Amino acid sequence: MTNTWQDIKNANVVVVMGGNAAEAHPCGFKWVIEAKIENGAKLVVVDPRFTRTASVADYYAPIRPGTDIAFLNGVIRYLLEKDAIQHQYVRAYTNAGLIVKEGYSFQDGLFSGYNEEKHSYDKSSWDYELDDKGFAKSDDTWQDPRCVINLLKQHVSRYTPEMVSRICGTPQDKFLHVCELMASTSAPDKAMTSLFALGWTQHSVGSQNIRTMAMVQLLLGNIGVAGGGMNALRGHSNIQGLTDVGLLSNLMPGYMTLPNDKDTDLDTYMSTKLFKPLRPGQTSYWQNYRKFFVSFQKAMFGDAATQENNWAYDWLPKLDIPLYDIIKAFEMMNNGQMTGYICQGFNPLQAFPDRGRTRSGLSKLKFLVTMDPLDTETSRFWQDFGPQNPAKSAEIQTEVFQLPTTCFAEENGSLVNSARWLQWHWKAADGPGEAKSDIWIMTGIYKRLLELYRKEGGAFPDPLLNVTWKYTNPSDPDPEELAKEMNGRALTDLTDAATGAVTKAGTLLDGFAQLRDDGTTMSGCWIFTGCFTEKGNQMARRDATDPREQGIAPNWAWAWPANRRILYNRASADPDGKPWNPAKPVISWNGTRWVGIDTPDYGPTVKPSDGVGPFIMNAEGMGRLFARDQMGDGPFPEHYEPLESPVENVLHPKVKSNPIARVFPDDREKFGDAKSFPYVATTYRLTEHFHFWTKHALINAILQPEEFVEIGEVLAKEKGITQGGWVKVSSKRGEIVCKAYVTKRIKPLTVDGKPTHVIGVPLHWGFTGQARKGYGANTLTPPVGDANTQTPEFKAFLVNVEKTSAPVTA
Amino acid sequence: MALTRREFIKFTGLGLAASSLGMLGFGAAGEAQAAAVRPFKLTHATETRNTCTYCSVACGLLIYSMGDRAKNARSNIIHIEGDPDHPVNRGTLCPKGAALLDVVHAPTRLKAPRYRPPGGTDFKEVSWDFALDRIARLMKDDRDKNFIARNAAGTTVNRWTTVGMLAASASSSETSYLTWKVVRSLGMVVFDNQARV
Amino acid sequence: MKTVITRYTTVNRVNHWLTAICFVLMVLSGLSMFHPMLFWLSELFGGGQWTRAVHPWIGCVLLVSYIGLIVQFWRENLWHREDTQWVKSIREVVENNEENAPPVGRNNAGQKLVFWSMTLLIPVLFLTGLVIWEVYFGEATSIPVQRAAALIHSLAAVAAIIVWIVHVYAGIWVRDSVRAMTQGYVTPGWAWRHHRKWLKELGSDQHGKDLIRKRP
Amino acid sequence: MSDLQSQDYVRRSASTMTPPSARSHEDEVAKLIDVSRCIGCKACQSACMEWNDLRQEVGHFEGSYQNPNDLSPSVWTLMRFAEYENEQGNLEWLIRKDGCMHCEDPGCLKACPAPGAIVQYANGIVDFISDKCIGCGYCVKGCPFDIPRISKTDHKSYKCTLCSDRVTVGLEPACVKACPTGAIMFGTKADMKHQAEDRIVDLKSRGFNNAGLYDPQDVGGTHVMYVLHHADKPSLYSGLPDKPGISMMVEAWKGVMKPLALAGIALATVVGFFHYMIKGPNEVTEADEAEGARVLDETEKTP
Repeated sequence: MTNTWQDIKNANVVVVMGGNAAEAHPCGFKWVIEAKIENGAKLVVVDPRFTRTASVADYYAPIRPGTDIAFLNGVIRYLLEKDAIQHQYVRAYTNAGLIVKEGYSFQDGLFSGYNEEKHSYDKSSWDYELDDKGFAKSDDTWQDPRCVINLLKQHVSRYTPEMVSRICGTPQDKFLHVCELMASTSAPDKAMTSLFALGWTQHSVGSQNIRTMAMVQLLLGNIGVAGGGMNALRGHSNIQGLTDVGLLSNLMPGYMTLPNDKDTDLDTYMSTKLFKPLRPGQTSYWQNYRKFFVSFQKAMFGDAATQENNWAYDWLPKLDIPLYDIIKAFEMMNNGQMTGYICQGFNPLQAFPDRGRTRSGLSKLKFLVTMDPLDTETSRFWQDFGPQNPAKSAEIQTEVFQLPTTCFAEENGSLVNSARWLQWHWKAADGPGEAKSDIWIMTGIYKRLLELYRKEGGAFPDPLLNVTWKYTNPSDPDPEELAKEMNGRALTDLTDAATGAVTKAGTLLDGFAQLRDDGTTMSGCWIFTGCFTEKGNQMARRDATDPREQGIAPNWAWAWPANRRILYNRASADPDGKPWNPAKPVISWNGTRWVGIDTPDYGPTVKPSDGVGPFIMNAEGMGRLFARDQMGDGPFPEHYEPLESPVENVLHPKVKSNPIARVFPDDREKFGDAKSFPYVATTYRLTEHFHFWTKHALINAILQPEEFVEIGEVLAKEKGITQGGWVKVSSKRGEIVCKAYVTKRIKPLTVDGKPTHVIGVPLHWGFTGQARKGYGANTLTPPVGDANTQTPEFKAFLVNVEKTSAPVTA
Repeated sequence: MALTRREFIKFTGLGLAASSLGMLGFGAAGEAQAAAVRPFKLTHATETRNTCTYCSVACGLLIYSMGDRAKNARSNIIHIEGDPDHPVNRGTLCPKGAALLDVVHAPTRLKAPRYRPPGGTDFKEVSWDFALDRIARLMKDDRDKNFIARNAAGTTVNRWTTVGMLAASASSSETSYLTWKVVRSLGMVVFDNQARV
Repeated sequence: MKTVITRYTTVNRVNHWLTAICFVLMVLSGLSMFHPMLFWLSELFGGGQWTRAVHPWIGCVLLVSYIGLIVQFWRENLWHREDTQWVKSIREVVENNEENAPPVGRNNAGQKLVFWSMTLLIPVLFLTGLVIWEVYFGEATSIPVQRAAALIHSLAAVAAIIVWIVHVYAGIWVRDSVRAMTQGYVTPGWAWRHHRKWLKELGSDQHGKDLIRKRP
Repeated sequence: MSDLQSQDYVRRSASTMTPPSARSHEDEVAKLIDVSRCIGCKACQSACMEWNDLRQEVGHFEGSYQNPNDLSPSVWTLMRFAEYENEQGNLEWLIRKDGCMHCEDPGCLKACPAPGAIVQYANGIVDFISDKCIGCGYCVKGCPFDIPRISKTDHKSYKCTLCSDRVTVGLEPACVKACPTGAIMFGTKADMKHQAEDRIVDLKSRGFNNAGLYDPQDVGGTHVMYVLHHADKPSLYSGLPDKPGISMMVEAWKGVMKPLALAGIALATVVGFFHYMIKGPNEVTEADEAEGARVLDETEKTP
């Protein structure tokens, strides 16, 4: 989220598309209701199903799963055509006027630089025309046909309302009404917020879905302002934290990236990170990358990281491919390329696409370790549970360790919420039986390996032997000590160059501005610097005061970066520093410095006249309508059909789906066609359940006891399916047998002239816990991911549905 | 930091409800009612501040447990409700959050390490030492066998691809940081979390 | 030795008193649940829950028992023309001038009315009682039906109680009637006064004659 | 013990006396359910089960999000879902939190035969006092909203208590506290009515011309009220009664029947008594015996 949960109340229009906020985030959704009641906001829901969010919406429009880009490109076309954009904002704060290189082109569904063989792009043409100083050329009059705004106009010109309706199945009048509502927020003092979640990410074009809306928001001037922003409603309590701390294949803490094979040494690696400003006078904050990196290496390896050994650069693993993500991992398992797997609080058998593939992958491991408070399906993948988990135990040679962990109520620590708040929580009781914390278990594994390597030697033990472990209790480190390590300390007495203030060695740092690249500071996660200072644990702060009652409680817990609650908040004020919306200012220029209710996302004393752009992390300081090379599948978003789709791509029949979507050879044959699997399916969660956890909680099992699918009345009638009757839903990858919910809430959509039926598949059931046994939606879903992040395409695939009788085992 | 700011919170409905409650006259006059109704079960419970373990709204919680944390008694969580001071949830909870008690006390909570040997048909309980020793052994053997110190071009890559890790999405940042240290110091790259699913 | 006439056989009497006991228990338990003033009666049954629990079961026994009475007595309670005549001269009966009323067979019209009233009311009470028997039939019928059943049940109960009071009073008022139902016999004079026709008919068949016996 | 300080009761089932009512200055409470901002998430159901320690057996999917599929002794509140296509052909998903309405004139209390098993506190809460409940099910018949449910195990009647235990110590009911969108509010009845007025104005501005408050007067108003977008058609909301009132049957049964019946019974007894007193017993005379003996003799002689 760029903004806070409470800030949603400042919106004039709330768009829920690519998510189902009321069901997945009810307590955050209260702020939408608050916006409606207190701010007269209109709630717009665009979703294949009439969801519980839609039940309180002012306007609902249906859409075929997987066609959001077509819809939103249509919105962009509408905004540009009706000139319903926030001109001053777009001119000053976006790259609309920058000139794109000759050589960039888009034709027949492909951007310039496509390599058919490798399914990838050479992205060198996706960039600005640079002048001799290395700055991007610009045309402030927007006359140049190659300036971004004109290329964008040209790019979206194909997305007429007719075309949108043809692709998305959304009736034209509904589409246009949504456009109108969105356009109403182009006024400088009006804001629209976009609330989305996995409904956008879980597509082969997931990142571009989000990017398209971000472009809409930039055009409307809604980024950085109160009640605006792009608000990804994250799913798990600390998934933001895990991403922040870099628990992903290619990440390091604080969004630094792990080196790859091409980064042969530290300097090569650094040369790809230290972004030079692309416009005069810009901040380009990543120029400080080296400070963050060296400080991190000092936290990780302590005294063993020295100038001489390039801060132990070689001790970090390097990647040979972009990502070892989950789909790749199971591909490797199935190919016999993996030996062991450790699942910490994670249930891949239920969570990953193509369940059969997941089960066979786990069966090929030598060992599997699960660490969880609950008896997960994954830890019992080898056990026969009938049709819901057919397994031949005797043939599965995997050793399985099921390790009991404590849960949230039984440990101290911090979690990062969707709005980037680090909130501390306290232990209320001990865990049951012999359950132990993840910290204790990971430490146990670490210490044993350390012992083994000390005793026996072995493959390159240096990083392991040198990783810092200076905790009061080395067998069970205190979370507070770990938090302090992430925050960072001065390693020697530091003198501030500007003020001359001295920070004593050993002192906890107040902010990442204090970090240095000479090994005199350490910080385990630079964006968290300031969370645990000499003043104490900032994450434990409990002052809910909300100056201006505008949804910012700056003294409640602590938000990264630098306790900033609204990202890009410089953009909430016009180029002169006056708030676009005087009724809801975030920060403003008082003549000498930036003041307001939030920490400025900007140099606090940088004058408006200096012309420094508000998007300080970008090299040009501007919001990008043209993404340059940041996206794998194009600098502008383009509609590609899901990998499994019932129709051709009417825009460019030769390029139906995302050309660079990664599909493994084994998986290619697992895609079904519309002839055998004529219906579009989409998966989702229900408000009564949280993934596969709450089926272990009796109350939630009572509230939603049994697996079902949602089918529209028209299709049900066609297929003779009765309310609450049994159906078999099948895809190329498997089938599930469950109850049918025949509903008015899913209506057939007319797509390219043909009726298209959508089937909803909630995902919560499995074969352990209190609820009734179920197959799991992932039995049906395809193993293909988003071209940029490899997030699996759970939200649009093909199935067939048939009436059936009750399973014998039920 | 335990400053109660309830009185500053204005929230449609809830704010109003809060202001009205004081006027209801249950304070001293409600003895009959107090005697007739079910005794209030939290009177002697210990209150602990926590954060909901499910989604990223991160609602503030009040966990009530029996026992005063004295050394000779084990606390037992008896009730969980929303923290009214929390600026986002203001005391509210969703159907998952309101039922957290049942996940804390789920009959399927694991209580001891269990092990299933190759080809086994059931788990058997084992000691922590057995489990962790065995896991460390298996990891080391594989790492020594499959660790890639240098790639074909001779670059030090310090990479181990045959054992992977999925990290928890509900564990604390402190846990994740420690996990990162262990995982990367071993050179593991097949490393992911639940951000995508 | 005295000559007496057997009016009720042992079977008759046992059946009657079983019915009577059930009926009294039903009245007591029923009234306790009917009017708060009488809730104290539930203490006779061990409290409200017990009262609520046993009332319908006693009712079942009552029904079965009363069916026994119907089987035994339906024929002699058939309505005849002279019964109508008798009803018309009820005033004379009430005034203790029974001799001015038409002679009566084995049962007078009043007794027949009691019999047929109960024959109507007890099944009505039983059926409506089933409908409102929460434990077993709480979900068998709709709530409006149950409401009607409850109303009819209580109306029928009140009617039955009033009929019962008349019946009991008649037994007290008409001397020696109670003995007929306890010891089973009446004197010839009692029969002459109250059921003259019946007395006269006794000799008409062997069965009648068998009823006449000597008693010390 | 509850009766020692019964001045907080305004009504008490099966009690012929008026409860002490000197305390007349207590504010009445009300729960206001704004259906128009309810998202049907069931947090209220969940919180109710958790707070009141209620767990029903895990059921089955029955063709709706409505689970469990009905109120029960351990389901005191329930979201009811109705898919409704309005005149414009647009879908509305009308979701209503069902449960005890805490009527000002409670049909259950009127019907209850067990003294003190159902009470109404001065603040308007209608509460079932389990140890006095006899399990007869009359409250089920008395209720205009089909709320109470009798347990098959302990034969007691159960329903929402409006969390009287929480309200007593100054807390809002569990469902109110949990409700994520503030669709359930709690306060004095007067405040709640004001709150409802504001909501109705907002709803009318959004095109719901028939928005209104559901506070049915035939039961004297309720302490649980709804803001409905279609207040003209309450039955759209999964059969919320359009015009709820205590059934005439129940009124007759528990009203006029009671005195009339007792009077009738008493009258019959009294008439009998006075008849006996005035007219005396109907006795057999000597003459009757003689006549009787004569008839018998004749009979014996007949062959």
